[in-house]
Amino acid sequence: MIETVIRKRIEILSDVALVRRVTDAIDRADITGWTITPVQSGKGRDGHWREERVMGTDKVLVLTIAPEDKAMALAEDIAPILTSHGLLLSMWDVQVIRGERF
Amino acid sequence: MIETVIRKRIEILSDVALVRRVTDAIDRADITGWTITPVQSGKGRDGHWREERVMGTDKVLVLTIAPEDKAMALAEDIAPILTSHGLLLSMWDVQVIRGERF
Amino acid sequence: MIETVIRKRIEILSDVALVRRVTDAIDRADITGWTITPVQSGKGRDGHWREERVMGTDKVLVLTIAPEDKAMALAEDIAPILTSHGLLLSMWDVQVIRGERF
Amino acid sequence: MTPRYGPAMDATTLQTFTSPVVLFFVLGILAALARSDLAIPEAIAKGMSLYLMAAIGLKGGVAVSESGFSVTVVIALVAGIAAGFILPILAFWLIRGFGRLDRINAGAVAAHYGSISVVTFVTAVEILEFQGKPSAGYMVAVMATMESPAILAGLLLARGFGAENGQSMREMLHEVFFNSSVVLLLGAFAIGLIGGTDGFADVSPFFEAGFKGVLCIFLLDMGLIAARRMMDSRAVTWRLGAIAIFLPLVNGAVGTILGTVVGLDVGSAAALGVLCASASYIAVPAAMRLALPEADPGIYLTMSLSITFPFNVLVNIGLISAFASMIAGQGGLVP
Amino acid sequence: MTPRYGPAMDATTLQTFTSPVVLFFVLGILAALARSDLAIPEAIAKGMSLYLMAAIGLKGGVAVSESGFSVTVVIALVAGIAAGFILPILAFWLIRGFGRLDRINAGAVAAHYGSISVVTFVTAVEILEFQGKPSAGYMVAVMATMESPAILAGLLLARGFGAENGQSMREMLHEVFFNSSVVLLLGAFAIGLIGGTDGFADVSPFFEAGFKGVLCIFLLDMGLIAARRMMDSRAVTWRLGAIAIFLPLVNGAVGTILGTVVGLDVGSAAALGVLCASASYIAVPAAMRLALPEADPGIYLTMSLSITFPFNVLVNIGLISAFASMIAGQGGLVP
Amino acid sequence: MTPRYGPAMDATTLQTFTSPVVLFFVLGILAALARSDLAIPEAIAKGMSLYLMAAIGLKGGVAVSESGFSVTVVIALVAGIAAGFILPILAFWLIRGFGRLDRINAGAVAAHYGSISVVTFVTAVEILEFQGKPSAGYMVAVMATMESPAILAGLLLARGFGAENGQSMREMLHEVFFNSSVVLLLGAFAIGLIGGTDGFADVSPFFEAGFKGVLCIFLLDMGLIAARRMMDSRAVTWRLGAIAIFLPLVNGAVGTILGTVVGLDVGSAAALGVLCASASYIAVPAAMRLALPEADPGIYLTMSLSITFPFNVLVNIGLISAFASMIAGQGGLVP
Ligand SMILES: Nc1ncnc2c1ncn2[C@@H]1O[C@H](COP(=O)(O)O)[C@@H](O)[C@H]1O
Ligand SMILES: Nc1ncnc2c1ncn2[C@@H]1O[C@H](COP(=O)(O)O)[C@@H](O)[C@H]1O
Ligand SMILES: Nc1ncnc2c1ncn2[C@@H]1O[C@H](COP(=O)(O)O)[C@@H](O)[C@H]1O
Ligand code: NA
Ligand code: NA
Ligand code: NA
Repeated sequence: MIETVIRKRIEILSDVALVRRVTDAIDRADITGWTITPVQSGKGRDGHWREERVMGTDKVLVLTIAPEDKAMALAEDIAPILTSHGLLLSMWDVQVIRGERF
Repeated sequence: MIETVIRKRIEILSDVALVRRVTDAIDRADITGWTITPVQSGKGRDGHWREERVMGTDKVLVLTIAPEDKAMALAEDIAPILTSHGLLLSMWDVQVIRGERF
Repeated sequence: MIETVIRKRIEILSDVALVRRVTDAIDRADITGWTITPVQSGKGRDGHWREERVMGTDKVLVLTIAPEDKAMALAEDIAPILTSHGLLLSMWDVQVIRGERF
Repeated sequence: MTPRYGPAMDATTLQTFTSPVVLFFVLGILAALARSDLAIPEAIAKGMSLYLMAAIGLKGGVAVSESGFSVTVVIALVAGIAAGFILPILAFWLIRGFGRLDRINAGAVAAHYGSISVVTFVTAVEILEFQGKPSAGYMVAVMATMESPAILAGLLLARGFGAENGQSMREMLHEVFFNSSVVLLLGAFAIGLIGGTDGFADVSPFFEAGFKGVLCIFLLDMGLIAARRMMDSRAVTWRLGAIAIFLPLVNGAVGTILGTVVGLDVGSAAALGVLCASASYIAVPAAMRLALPEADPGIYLTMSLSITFPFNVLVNIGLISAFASMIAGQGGLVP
Repeated sequence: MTPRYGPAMDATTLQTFTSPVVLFFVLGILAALARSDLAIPEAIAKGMSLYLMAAIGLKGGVAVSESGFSVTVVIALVAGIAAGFILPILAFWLIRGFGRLDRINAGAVAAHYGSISVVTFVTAVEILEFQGKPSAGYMVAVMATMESPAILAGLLLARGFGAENGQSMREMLHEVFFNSSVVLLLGAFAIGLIGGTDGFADVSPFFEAGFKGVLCIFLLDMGLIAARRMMDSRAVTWRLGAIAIFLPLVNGAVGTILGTVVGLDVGSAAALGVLCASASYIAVPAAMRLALPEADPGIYLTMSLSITFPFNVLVNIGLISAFASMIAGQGGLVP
Repeated sequence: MTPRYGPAMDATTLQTFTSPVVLFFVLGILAALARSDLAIPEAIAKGMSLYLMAAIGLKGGVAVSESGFSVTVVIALVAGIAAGFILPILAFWLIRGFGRLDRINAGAVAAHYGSISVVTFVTAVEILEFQGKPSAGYMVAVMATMESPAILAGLLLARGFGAENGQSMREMLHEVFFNSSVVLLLGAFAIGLIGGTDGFADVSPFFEAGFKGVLCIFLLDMGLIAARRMMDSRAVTWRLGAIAIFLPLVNGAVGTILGTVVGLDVGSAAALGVLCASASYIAVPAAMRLALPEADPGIYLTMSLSITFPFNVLVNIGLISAFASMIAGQGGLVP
């Protein structure tokens, strides 16, 4: 049977304008890569849909897979701006094949 | 080291036309927010790709993070229409920072 | 309280051109379906953003939910081409309602 | 058959098949059958459909701003709405009986056939104009009002009265009257009416000159989508396939006769025929996912989009046009 | 009130409300208020905004390639930049005092009102041209240079000098000078300047003929977005709402007077007034997310997009145009 | 150098650089170099590329519907296909030897250089027409048939015969002959041929009037993408960079001579030269991901898109055009 190893998968919801800050943090944590997926709309504490996509207020999900220590370093690094920048971070354990890649 | 707490992450695949029903249920469960991401295509029991995106049959993923009890309330609430409305629900535990936000 | 069962959720990042190979493997593993979501950009070992979306080098996420044995069969089947085809696979346990559907 | 009928049909068929609009539709079908990966991005397709609706609405409004409203307009509107309520009943009866579908699915299909397809209408308007039988500008308003009644009719057929609770009934009615195509069609119609020919002059290079070209690319996409769905479809039996050909033939004839009887000119009567013959595949599917989520989209979309729509574009518009000329020309029905 | 003033206002208001461009904006607002699901795909909206900027930039460049640069052009540029730096200060003071916002949010709002809205400008250019008071081609360059100064001013007001560290200051300055609309506007302006009327002839069917039609659909989308945001908004108090009406009135008058005083023709002075009156809702929000992420987009977007923008399009452009004619015609200010 | 050659080159270069089409490409490059965030939405870019292919296909078909097929057309097709098979061999040899790439990557790069770039061709057609040397309508068909042979040739070079198993060979052949650009180009060509000038009249405002404007925006996007990829690239050595300049020079000359020798007119010979000089960056990359997934897109995309494409648009089309005039004018090669 194929061998898998455990890594952390981190997903960060971020304004498009702030993505660079997030990916810079990922690079600083020395993680091998990241993938960005689009977001359509949402509701938060402001209590309203976001649809003004031309307005520079659209969001994306930044997803990255990393070993636990690097993931924690990233979380630590990014925690101070989570609230001020309105980011949302969640992470969980996943199995990956080719663990040496991450 | 930074402190994280455990929350449930729920993802519901839904027809665009039915999203309101899903987000209303999330609001009823008193969850703080949700995020909607696009879906491109898929295959299910009908056995065919969906590409008729102009046709009002396109789907999205509704994703929400909540404490376990609210997540279960949401699942309970939405379970009856899962089959009739062709929704797909999965959920799992995630670590979040700023747990008081959810 | 509503009953949930455990399934594996597998996500595979794949070039659009190679999606057929991935979904064929899912079909071979006798899994009931899959869902494809778009990807905007990313960074990997090549160290560069991908934005040439007209160029046939864009990527998508293929996501499928299956019982553990089928999930493992799929991983086994697809492992040999992971590196050569530049795919990225991660999987984890999720709770689903209506377990008989998967 | 009068001698006038034969040649009319030939010309019709020929003209249809050398028009770029129809040829692009055929190209889409062929490309899908050859399993080519040709595809129009979703956002572009949606953009084109909004453009087509805005343009046809404006054009209709400008035309009515010149001709003015008349009794005929009111009659045409009433005829269209009546057809939207009555045609689904015939369809429902056929689909349950001959088609062997259950009540929910039959109601959903009936709603599709009672409602209309904007693109079929637009294609017909182009072809009719080309054949020298232009339809009146107010037919756009008729089209817009015909979108919704069949949704209500189909729903009642599927669920019976009172089955819906109040909340979802309100939701439905809102969807029926404020769905995006009704709003855009009638809104653009009103803008055309207010602005008139002068107001329109400014924007006509965009909305008029580009119209046929956009229609070409849109039909290319429709051909691709219709044929791909056909190839993947499993839910549609031969009985349902036959109904998807038979209904547009009958509804087209009914609509044309209705139009002629109430006194519309040839082109407008034919346009009403096409509206009756066409089946919705954009607005109604969305409404049905909301109101009848248990109904199978594999059935109603395949029938309306993959069978009826190509049949209308490639064959039936020509037939209806010839039939309208025939019954108008003969003077048989309207002495 | 001179007799010249009254009729000018009436005509203005009338013309505005029968122009398809404005009618589509109203349609969008009404559709959103009726909670219709009408929506323009995001990619199409972005594509249209790029198109409008490229087209207006080209047009301005071609115009200047004919008229040539002059002292007036330089004066207009300087006036625009000065306004971009000074107007945010007035706004900041008002928003902190009367509006009761904290420093960060007040700075963010002030940046929006000091900067400009391309679509408001474009709509004004159309209306002014229609009224026989065309603005000069170089006003496009003025607009492009007015995008950025207010961002810096707002930032300084919010944070004070030296509060930013070096890295993020560099990031900001880069965003300010190379953000996509500045680059596209000035780039297309330069291309128009180099290519001139001859070079433009080739591409004018695309950039000129389609312009007003695209503007219609874009304003439809803006109407939808502005009204939806308004309905969902909670963060905007009546005080802020009043400021969102008061600022464009004052800034518009200031800009028009400024333009008249420095010797611009009527149309260009009115255009400068509109630029001052307009508030950014595309470029500046993106910059503020970057530079002042703690500021609440719910405040600055709702004010600029949902209140000021419709007020400008529907009312204020007409007022400014009339005011420009009045002070130019009277010869009161510029003897 | 004949006297005729010198001025031709000057004029060419000048004309190229004041054409809005090329200026927008340069703007894209500059914006990317300045790290501006200017970007065209993906769906819009795809839509524009479909539009350009449909328009160029239609135009070619209409032209041939007038001129009719002739022996020259067949000869041009054969010449194009032959070039598509033979040029990759030269390229492969160069890339393995001088470029030091392994077999798989060399085969992939060779396939790109043997195939063609639609946008380079379209830009060349515009420039040639502007210079009074229009290319024949059938060159569109030549272009479409040249897309695929090089994919097969590159694959054989990379893998040798028989290395592919049956299934994936079938998959490949299908991709080669039914990939979306081949289908759309040839399909639109056929529609133009069937519809002829009359059928085209209806849709020409859309497909003809808008053409150059769309090309401008598309080249803006290409400039952005090409320059961004260049800046991020790490995989391309100076040896590969040199090949990406050298190959289009040689292939362009070979193609122009080939065209002249087989008797094409000046414009068409130059167009054949441009086709040989151009390297695919849309269809072939997709095919290579499928057939040679181990090959590194970082190499072949950067070479074809970021070096060869700008070189062709900015310099080589001008050179080829002048060269074609020279060898045709001198009568040296074709007495
Ligand atoms: N509980 C949640 N689950 C998922 N997404 C959320 C949740 N709360 C907020 N969001 C997302 O985060 C964005 C900003 O939320 P907020 O910071 O609360 O305004 C929203 O627009 C949503 O897309
Ligand atoms: N096992 C699965 N894993 C992931 N997505 C699925 C699965 N089964 C179905 N889907 C998605 O759910 C949609 C509807 O499926 P169905 O209700 O089976 O027709 C499909 O189009 C897929 O997008
Ligand atoms: N650690 C990672 N986490 C998430 N996505 C990644 C990671 N590494 C690579 N990727 C994605 O995989 C793609 C290919 O990576 P590579 O094969 O390393 O060039 C990148 O463009 C990213 O989208
Ligand atoms: Na009908
Ligand atoms: Na302003
Ligand atoms: Na080539």
